Amino acid sequence: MKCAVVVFPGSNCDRDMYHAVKDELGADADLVWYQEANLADYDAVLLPGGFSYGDYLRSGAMAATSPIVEQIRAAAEAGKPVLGVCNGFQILLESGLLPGAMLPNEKLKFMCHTETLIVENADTPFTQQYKEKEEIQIPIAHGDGNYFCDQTTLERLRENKQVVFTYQTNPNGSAGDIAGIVNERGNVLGMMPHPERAVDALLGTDDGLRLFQSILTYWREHYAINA
Amino acid sequence: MRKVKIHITLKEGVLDPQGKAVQHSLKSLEYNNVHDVRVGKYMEVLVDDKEDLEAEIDKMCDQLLANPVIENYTYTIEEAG
Amino acid sequence: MRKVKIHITLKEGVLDPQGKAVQHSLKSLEYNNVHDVRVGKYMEVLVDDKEDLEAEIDKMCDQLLANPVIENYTYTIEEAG
Amino acid sequence: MPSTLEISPETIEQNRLYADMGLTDEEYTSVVKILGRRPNYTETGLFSVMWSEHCSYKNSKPLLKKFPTEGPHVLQGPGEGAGIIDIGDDQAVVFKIESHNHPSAVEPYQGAATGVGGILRDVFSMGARPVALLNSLRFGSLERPRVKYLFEEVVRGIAGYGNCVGVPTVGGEVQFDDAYNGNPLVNAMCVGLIDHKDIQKGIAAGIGNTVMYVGAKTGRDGIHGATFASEELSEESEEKRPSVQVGDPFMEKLLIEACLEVIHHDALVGIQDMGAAGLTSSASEMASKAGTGMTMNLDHIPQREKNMTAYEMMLSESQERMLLVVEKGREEEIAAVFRKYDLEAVAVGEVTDTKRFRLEHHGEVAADVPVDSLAEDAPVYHQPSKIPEYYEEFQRLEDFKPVVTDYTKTLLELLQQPTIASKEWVYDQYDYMVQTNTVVSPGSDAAVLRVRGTNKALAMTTDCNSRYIYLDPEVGGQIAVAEAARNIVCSGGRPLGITDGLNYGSPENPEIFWQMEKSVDGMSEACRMLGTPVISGNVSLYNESFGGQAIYPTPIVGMVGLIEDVSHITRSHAKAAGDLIYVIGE
Ligand SMILES: Nc1ncnc2c1ncn2[C@@H]1O[C@H](COP(=O)(O)OP(=O)(O)O)[C@@H](O)[C@H]1O
Repeated sequence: MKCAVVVFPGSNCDRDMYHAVKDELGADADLVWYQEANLADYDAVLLPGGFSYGDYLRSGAMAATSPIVEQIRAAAEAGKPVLGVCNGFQILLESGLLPGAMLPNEKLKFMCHTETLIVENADTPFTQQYKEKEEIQIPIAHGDGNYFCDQTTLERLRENKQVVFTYQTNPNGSAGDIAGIVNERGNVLGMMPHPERAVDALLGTDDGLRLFQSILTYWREHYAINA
Repeated sequence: MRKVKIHITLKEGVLDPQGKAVQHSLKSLEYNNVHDVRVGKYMEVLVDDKEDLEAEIDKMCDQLLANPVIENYTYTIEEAG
Repeated sequence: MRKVKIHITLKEGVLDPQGKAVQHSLKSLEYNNVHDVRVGKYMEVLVDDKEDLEAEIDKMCDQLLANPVIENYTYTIEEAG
Repeated sequence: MPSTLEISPETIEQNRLYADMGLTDEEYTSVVKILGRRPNYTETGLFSVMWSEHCSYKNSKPLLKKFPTEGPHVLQGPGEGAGIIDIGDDQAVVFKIESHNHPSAVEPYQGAATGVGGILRDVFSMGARPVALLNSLRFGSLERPRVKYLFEEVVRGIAGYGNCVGVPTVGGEVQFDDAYNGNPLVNAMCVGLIDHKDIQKGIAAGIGNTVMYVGAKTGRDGIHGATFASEELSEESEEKRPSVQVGDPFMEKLLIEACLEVIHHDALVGIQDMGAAGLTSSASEMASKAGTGMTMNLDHIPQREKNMTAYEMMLSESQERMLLVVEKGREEEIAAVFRKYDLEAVAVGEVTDTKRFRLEHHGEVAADVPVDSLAEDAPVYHQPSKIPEYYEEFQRLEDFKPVVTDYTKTLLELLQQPTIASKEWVYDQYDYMVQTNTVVSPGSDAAVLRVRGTNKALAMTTDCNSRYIYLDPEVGGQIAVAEAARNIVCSGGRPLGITDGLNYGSPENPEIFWQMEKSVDGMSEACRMLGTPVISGNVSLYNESFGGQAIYPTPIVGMVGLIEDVSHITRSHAKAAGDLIYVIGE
């Protein structure tokens, strides 16, 4: 499996994502500059965290207008796994690949610490290695992680099992305690917590590693034969 | 040249954490007559005039400046001083 | 009840990184007629009317809503709808 | 072009306008002697900033000489952007601390943010990737609304900048005391990692080579206020008010990536950030260090505002700017690297063999002075020193032994002291994990970061108990270094060296100068004993409240240590019930 880690101006978790996939998962990965990327060459697309365009105006808004977004959309439509973490999630929201929007954290402060997440749906390309309702430790680090969507959307997300992760204790005011959601098809995941920061027990937790392993397994089951 | 003054506000029904915080701070400074605060953005954009400027500003707002999921926008166009 | 509409803008000469970034983005979206963008804040404050309301709003702005070192503010007071 | 009516050299002398800019009568006289004529307005400005304490260390130089600065593992001592220490495997650690006290007192968010930005540039201009930030903060009593505001905004500013550029803020300290009511301290430290082969120097070598400007445009940011008081053009005066420096961490992030890419380009000769005194200090120091001269054409300086004068451009402290020297004829190759990051690199001058610093503007010579006179001929003062009365009084006091009757109550009271209480409120706002190397995060004795690809780790801490230093500067100085060393050792590391952030009141007050002298003596002695040379540092003087009350002497120690094996890392928290507790030492 070959992963593209898309680097936008201001991305800053790009190398962390790259190392997680390359060193800890052992998959192939490239850091690809947003203007030079050809995502058709890759099996999975990873949008890292950071402050694309300084998070000026709205987090992820300016990155969401760059031409690479059409390639990301195409990858999603082709059924490839697309993962957006933190700023990557915000970019997916701003570009309409996932429903909803991000507001500033309820307490208006940036926060950085490890949270307990609950795996709400263990039947996605990103979570098959977890058990449903399993509690996992994953760091968060964000200022605008207060997920918002209207009531109808929230109900639809729940009905379709699109809510993949929730916070055990809501840190930021997110609707429905949502920490991560997938699109209807299930191959585009956006999440505020950072699984790439949770791949080595030396740094506190490796509960995020199975998320990447899930992607790899999914790819092996669905695509590796043809590849 | 035109100066476009754009107001971007949160939609009704969208919680406004910033507004809430400001309101709370005002209260603790003993401004007890404040009932509500909403915080939005205000932009001044300097553009060359052209035909259909309004249509272009609408497009800018829809594409980038405002997020239709949570925000509304209004604007006025003035002669740039 | 009154609705106070407050505009807070960066003082002339103060760097506006946000405005610069937005301008740059608009350019890459091929709005080539944009010459400048400045981003500020817009607040709507709902207050009970009182004597000297203006003096009170000035005080609020100076004390909390605006940062007098880098920002200017203006406001209008309207009948709350 | 309507250039502003430049004030004549005669007027500057007659009305002592140089004094408004910070030059003394004697200093002005020596400038006249160096030039063989009266300096014009721009030249007076150049000397005033380069001969300021901030750039010249004119009051602190004699003290700084006392510090041990050498060691077998020191690759770069004080003098460049930051110091460098070998950590084996052809790798080195780069670090420095810097203060941003006065800007933070005026505009705390931007003051703190730009402080972080400045120290980052010091480190990546050496060619190192910044891997960690720390800070050391002092505020007055939290019961004062203004102090509370300063505290909250400073923390927000540090977070806002550090989080955005993606460098983890992994440690620091906060102390609250009435001594800082009118004058908070905001010191920021940056640690970087570098391969020996990538070490850069800020030199303008190679006659004929091109000087290039990269980064944010120059505005009228942070220009010394006094000079505006003497401006005669009243119409624009409101608009021309000295404006606060605003940081743009997004621009900085682009600069970091672009600069770390460009250092691998063989057309690059020298690189330096524009820190205090912006263009003036970076350009003149680069030439002076290389033994060359430099000519710049200010018409080419990217400008954010209209009608900027030579004086304004040279003294502007606009942030996120770098100066490069590039092999002649290869400017385009360098510009292409920056273009990828949407940054413009512009040719603004040339390295000359004249040893002069020459500025042209609108077809005229705006300044022409010997370059070494700016960078090296600043006066050095040996201030008188006097033992303060308070100190003698304290020495006569009996030792105070508190009587504790209710240990629980006293403990709880102690834990509620803002200085002692948990600082989680602070560091929860810092992204201390980005770059995924943080093994020990804030909340322990020292922060520990692994060195990716090796089995090594780095431990780092900032420490200074300024009350001890106030009570006895010499012993207090020793304690500060020793405390830092203990924090490193407790974490499993061997102390390598320190950077020092010297914050004091006015050196012209003999009692304060005594505090400076003695604390530096104490720190030097401890550094010698512990084998931790001082490889970089910063001096911030005149830290006084409006009433003229000086802060406590606050020489902050930033220390970095090496952990040979990640399995040796220890944390400070209790691990399991039933574990034994030992007390070691006296
Ligand atoms: N300004 C700060 N920034 C980041 N971390 C901080 C800051 N202040 C304190 N900390 C962290 O909080 C912990 C406790 O700090 P402090 O109360 O100064 O303890 P100590 O006396 O052990 O140095 C340390 O790990 C320190 O790094």
